[in-house]
Amino acid sequence: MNTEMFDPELMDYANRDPRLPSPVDEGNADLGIDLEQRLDLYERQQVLRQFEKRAYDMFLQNLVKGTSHLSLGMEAVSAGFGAAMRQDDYTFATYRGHAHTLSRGVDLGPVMAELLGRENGLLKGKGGSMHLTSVEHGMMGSYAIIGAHLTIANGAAWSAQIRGTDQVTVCFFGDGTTNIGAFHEALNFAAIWKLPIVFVCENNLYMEYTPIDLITAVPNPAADRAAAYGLPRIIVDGNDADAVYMTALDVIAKARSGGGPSLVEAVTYREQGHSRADPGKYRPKEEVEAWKGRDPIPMYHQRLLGLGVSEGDLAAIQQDVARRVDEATEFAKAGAPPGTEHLMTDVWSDGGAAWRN
Amino acid sequence: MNTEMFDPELMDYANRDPRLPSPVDEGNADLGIDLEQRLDLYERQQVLRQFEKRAYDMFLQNLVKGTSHLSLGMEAVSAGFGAAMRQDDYTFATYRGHAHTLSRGVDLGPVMAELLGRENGLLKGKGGSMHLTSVEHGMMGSYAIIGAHLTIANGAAWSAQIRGTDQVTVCFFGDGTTNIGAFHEALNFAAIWKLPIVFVCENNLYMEYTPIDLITAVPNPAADRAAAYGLPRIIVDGNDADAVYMTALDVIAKARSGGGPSLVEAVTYREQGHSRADPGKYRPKEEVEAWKGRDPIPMYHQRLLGLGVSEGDLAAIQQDVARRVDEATEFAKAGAPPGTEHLMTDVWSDGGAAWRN
Amino acid sequence: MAELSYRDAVAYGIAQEMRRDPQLVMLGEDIAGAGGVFKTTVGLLNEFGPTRVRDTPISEQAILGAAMGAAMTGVPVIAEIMFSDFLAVCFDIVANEMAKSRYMTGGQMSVPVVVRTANGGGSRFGAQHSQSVENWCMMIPGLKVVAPSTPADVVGLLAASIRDPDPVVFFEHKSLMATKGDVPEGEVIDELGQAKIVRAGTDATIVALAYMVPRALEAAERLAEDGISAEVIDLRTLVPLDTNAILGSVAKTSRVFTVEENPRLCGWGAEIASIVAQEAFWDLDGPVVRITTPHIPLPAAEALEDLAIPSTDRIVRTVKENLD
Amino acid sequence: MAELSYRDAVAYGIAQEMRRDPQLVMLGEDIAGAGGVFKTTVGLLNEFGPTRVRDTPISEQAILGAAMGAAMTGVPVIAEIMFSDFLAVCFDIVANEMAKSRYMTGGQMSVPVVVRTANGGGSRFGAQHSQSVENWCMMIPGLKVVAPSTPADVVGLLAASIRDPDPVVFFEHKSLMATKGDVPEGEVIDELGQAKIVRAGTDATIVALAYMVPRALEAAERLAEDGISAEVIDLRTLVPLDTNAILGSVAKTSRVFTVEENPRLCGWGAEIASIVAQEAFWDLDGPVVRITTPHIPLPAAEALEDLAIPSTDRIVRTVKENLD
Ligand SMILES: Cc1ncc(C[n+]2csc(CCOP(=O)(O)OP(=O)(O)O)c2C)c(N)n1
Ligand SMILES: Cc1ncc(C[n+]2csc(CCOP(=O)(O)OP(=O)(O)O)c2C)c(N)n1
Ligand SMILES: [Mg+2]
Ligand SMILES: [Mg+2]
Repeated sequence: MNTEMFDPELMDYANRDPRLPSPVDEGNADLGIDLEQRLDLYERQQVLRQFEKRAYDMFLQNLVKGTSHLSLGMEAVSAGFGAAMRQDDYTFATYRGHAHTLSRGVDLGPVMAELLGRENGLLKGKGGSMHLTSVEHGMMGSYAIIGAHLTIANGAAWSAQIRGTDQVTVCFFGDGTTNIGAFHEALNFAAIWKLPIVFVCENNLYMEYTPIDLITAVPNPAADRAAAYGLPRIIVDGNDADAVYMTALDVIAKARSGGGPSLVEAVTYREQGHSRADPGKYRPKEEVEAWKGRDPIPMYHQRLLGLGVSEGDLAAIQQDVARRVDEATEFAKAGAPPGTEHLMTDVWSDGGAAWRN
Repeated sequence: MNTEMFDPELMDYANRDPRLPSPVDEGNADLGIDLEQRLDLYERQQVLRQFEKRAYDMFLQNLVKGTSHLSLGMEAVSAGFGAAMRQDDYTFATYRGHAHTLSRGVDLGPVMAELLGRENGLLKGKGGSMHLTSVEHGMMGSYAIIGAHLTIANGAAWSAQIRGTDQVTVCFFGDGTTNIGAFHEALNFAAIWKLPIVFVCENNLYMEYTPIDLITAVPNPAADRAAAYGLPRIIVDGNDADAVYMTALDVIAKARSGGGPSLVEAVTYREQGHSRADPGKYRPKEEVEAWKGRDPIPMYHQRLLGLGVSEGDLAAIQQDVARRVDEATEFAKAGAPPGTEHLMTDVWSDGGAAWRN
Repeated sequence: MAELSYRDAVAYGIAQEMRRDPQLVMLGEDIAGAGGVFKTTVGLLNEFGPTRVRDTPISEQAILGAAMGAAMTGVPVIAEIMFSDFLAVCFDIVANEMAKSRYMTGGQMSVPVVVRTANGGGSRFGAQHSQSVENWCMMIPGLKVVAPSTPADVVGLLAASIRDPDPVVFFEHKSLMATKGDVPEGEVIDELGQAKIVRAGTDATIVALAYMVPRALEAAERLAEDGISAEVIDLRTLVPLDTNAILGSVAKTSRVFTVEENPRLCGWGAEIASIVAQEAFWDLDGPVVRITTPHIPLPAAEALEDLAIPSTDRIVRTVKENLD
Repeated sequence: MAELSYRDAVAYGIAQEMRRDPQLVMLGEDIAGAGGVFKTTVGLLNEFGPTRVRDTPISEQAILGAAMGAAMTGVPVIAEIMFSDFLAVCFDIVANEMAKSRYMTGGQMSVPVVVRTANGGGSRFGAQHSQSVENWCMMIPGLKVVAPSTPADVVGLLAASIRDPDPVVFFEHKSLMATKGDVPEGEVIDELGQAKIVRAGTDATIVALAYMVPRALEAAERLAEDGISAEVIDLRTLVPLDTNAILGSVAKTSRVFTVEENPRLCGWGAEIASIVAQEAFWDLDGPVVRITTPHIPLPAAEALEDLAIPSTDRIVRTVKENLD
């Protein structure tokens, strides 16, 4: 047995060289985004952050059963895309989908209630944290098995093409997802049919507990594959809401005008573990610290201050969001567990579950 | 419904612009392959050609049931690789696997008998044309569902790596196969584990009845994706046995010496339909004719004459092969249908099929 | 009435529905330009054009994913998976996505997709192109499962499947493609969940599906010569399942036989046997007997394949032995 | 004797076999560095190193393909598919390749792979991470199927599975991970295809598997209080199936109940019911009764999930009602 072929770093990921963030691109302060839009981006990030921090508290109080995957640290991606999308556009997300759901304007209360498994939850408690969906908001689902939703998102884009609407579909997924077969099928399919779709890889450097670079043949798991589908290479700083927003405007406009699909890689980092059960110890300390120093929200806060917004104005936004999160929490806690009558509904279009006469 | 987005050529593939072969690269006469090797390549191609022509006759006589996929016109690929492989290397092929099986030195008789569904067949008649396998020759199977065998071939390569042998695995597949998920998973996996494997895409321009360029986002379905796995772009003239042989020597040597995987695209053409049932009418006439003009065997025949080999020597080879094919045919025809006792054997390692006590 | 082959009935049935619903589209490998590898979609490209009848790459996950995504945003889709064995390469979309979407979203999502696929043995294609996999789908909550045995049923059940807002897997049997039968003039629409008693009888109930239906009928003919009156039920759809038809018949005959092309373990007949053994136990005069392909991969050679799949002879023999 | 948790028994059992056979390797997502998302492979990387215990990308087809290819060239492999629901993304390799390879090649190919996977509900993970899919594998000829209910069985059946030259799918139940039990000292090897009568009884046979075994046992306790003596069989392996144990028990009790976590249609219990209804019909004093999760996707909320999966109460109630 030839063991020499292995790097000793395979024995302990936490002792690998850290993958550090690039320094802030302060040029992004000059992107020509107007202030109102920026305040909106700020507020969006606050909503995602405060909601998920509360969700985390709920876990700690054992009010959330099952599992749950937070986007803390990654808010700039869904804030930027959410702001750039049109109301009738479609979103597809993964199990890490709280942020993308809220970004489409879904009420906080039913989302929190769903995490708590209550009858007033977004899915009546039947789906749970990993399957957040709100068809009326264009939030076409959160999918918990890696890969499939990229192909399903294509279908929504194809449907818009057939129906002759100019709706755009935006599909979010992680770096780890770029190595599953469905990724490849979906990208090729979107390219040959010139579908109005944007694939957004949120590269947070880890596939669950495994560093993405150890299991991927190219350094940038999405961007370095774009050419295999005849697409341009697009990488964006996923911790900078302005940069994400500008990129989102571009690729969405391209899709909307018949220019076909794009593949965007947004490089970011999750501040906590992969899911509820994970303390995240496989990451070099220095790396975690460095990325915390690049937390998108304080960074954006600083940028707004630099652009002349007052601490008071920002505090007002924060407080307003805090109030909404409190209300959502109350709403959720006040919900009852789903009644037994829900067990046997919603399997079929007739509302029921009968498989026989 | 917006129909403008479609090209009229989608209505009739046979009226599309033909995809013509590139002219012969006569530089290949100078590749420095010695004559003995070239005569071996000639003989190999003769074996494949004559065997499959006979197999085709057997279909016409209704002696082959089921389906069957010929490599007529594509012989240079398996001849070239077959000649470059070492006896203990591994081959993995598709349902279009007669040539690759024979290229490993498997006897013609049992292969023909398998096509005829006889008990003296290579698989006792249990597998049929699409599953030719001869473990003792390193022919590790023909796989009839697109994609899977690329991942399985990785396993054989991994096993060689673990066992510390320097065996190389060569895995053949078609252009159409590059669009299925397993292709992507297999290539990434081979790259990150630096497996001793060569993936050979036989690009015959068609995925069954559909032109490959209409359903693939890049012009060269394999080569244009190599970079997505950190691999170099390799295209070879799949109708020129010398060119294939030289490329095969290179990539096999690389794999054998620990240099990791390669992805080779061999451009070629099948002279007949996709399978037994297919008259192949979806292809522009001019295209079929042009490629017939580039048939690898007459081309190679000419090259050998140019190198001073006599018609008589080549005729002797042809006749010897013809005799072998005749013998194989007799062997096959003399076989009995598999006895009923074979139905319930070979499910389990104990030889039987019992799922209960 | 027009006589159609089972094969032609597929395109005929699809055309009927595509004329009715201009939104309805279809996609699959080699279905457009080539009219399908089983020639079941011949003529559809010409009539409906390449926006509605579309060739795809070999990307079964992308095919069914696209079908699902389009369906849930208002465009009903017929997707072809060339051989039913290939459901395995896209089984995640079938079993984990399409089937569960409505339930998981608390009823928000509707997925009007029909997955058509060529199923079954008898063509000497070997183990990877001959399977009968209706049970792969029957076992998944949220999927409807249809498997017609005649051209008329192909047309009528296709229409019913296409109009059904739930995902339906529609199994077309390879060995029935060349068989012929009358199809009524005008619009043909059938109903899912209705079995047919295709032969009435009093001594035993034989429950069959698809390719096994003609064999069960032949067997019943031969049993009649021996004075055994067999009732033959063509299930036609596995989900919804017409348990009334089965239980009603068993109440009359007191004996039940299933004829299944699938390898034995967990076949649809197991489910039916379990229903009968639970709900019609007191009606039974003797064991519930399953006649199935043995639990083996299908061999390629004619002689072996014929031995594996339940034959008319085997049905006759088994029924006789068990009624003695 | 040492007390081990079911979770720890997995790594314990694997370690026993990796020490014995230096060729044996394993691969899967997050199994090495992290010790598995269910912590079932903790310590193996440290003991056996990264050549033998290897993290992979999210590429289930590549994982099982690599396992199969290595196995058929002389390197036995344990592959992990994190959740059994994900068998759907690599089902082609499982159902069409591993299972059929030996038969299709006329016996040339041997595929000593064990596919380990976390199965079952009770964790409030929702429809895509909670399924009981033993029947997905049981229905495929060429696969052996194992689902232990105790730490000792985990160790012994893992050893038997690893030493078996055929492909085995080994289901580890998520809701049993934290349960504890004694495991004998020294090398532990069990045998596939042997059910266990875990409680003797005379009035009814309750056949259960994995997570349903402790519930069936609890139910039997409670039934005993009401004077009903239930025999409980832990099947342990579905293929090979210990029909002797089942039929022998039914001969004694004359009544049989299955307790299945899977949604109803084509569950393993259907197969068993059909075997009993065919072969033990004359032994039966009453209907064969299946207690299953209803034929629905599993809901996430605690209240609903608990209602869906057969509970001890439901078992007790159903047995009582049916014996009255
Ligand atoms: C097919 C499949 N394999 C494995 C998993 C288990 N799993 C859930 S999340 C995850 C990691 C995904 O990594 P990435 O795509 O980078 O997304 P992230 O969680 O980092 O946002 C894995 C392996 C799954 N859900 N589906
Ligand atoms: C998963 C899967 N989908 C579809 C098929 C049906 N099929 C058999 S061969 C083939 C075309 C393959 O094209 P290519 O890879 O170019 O190989 P070629 O036949 O040209 O050698 C198709 C679609 C299959 N066998 N497996
Ligand atoms: Mg990630
Ligand atoms: Mg081809």
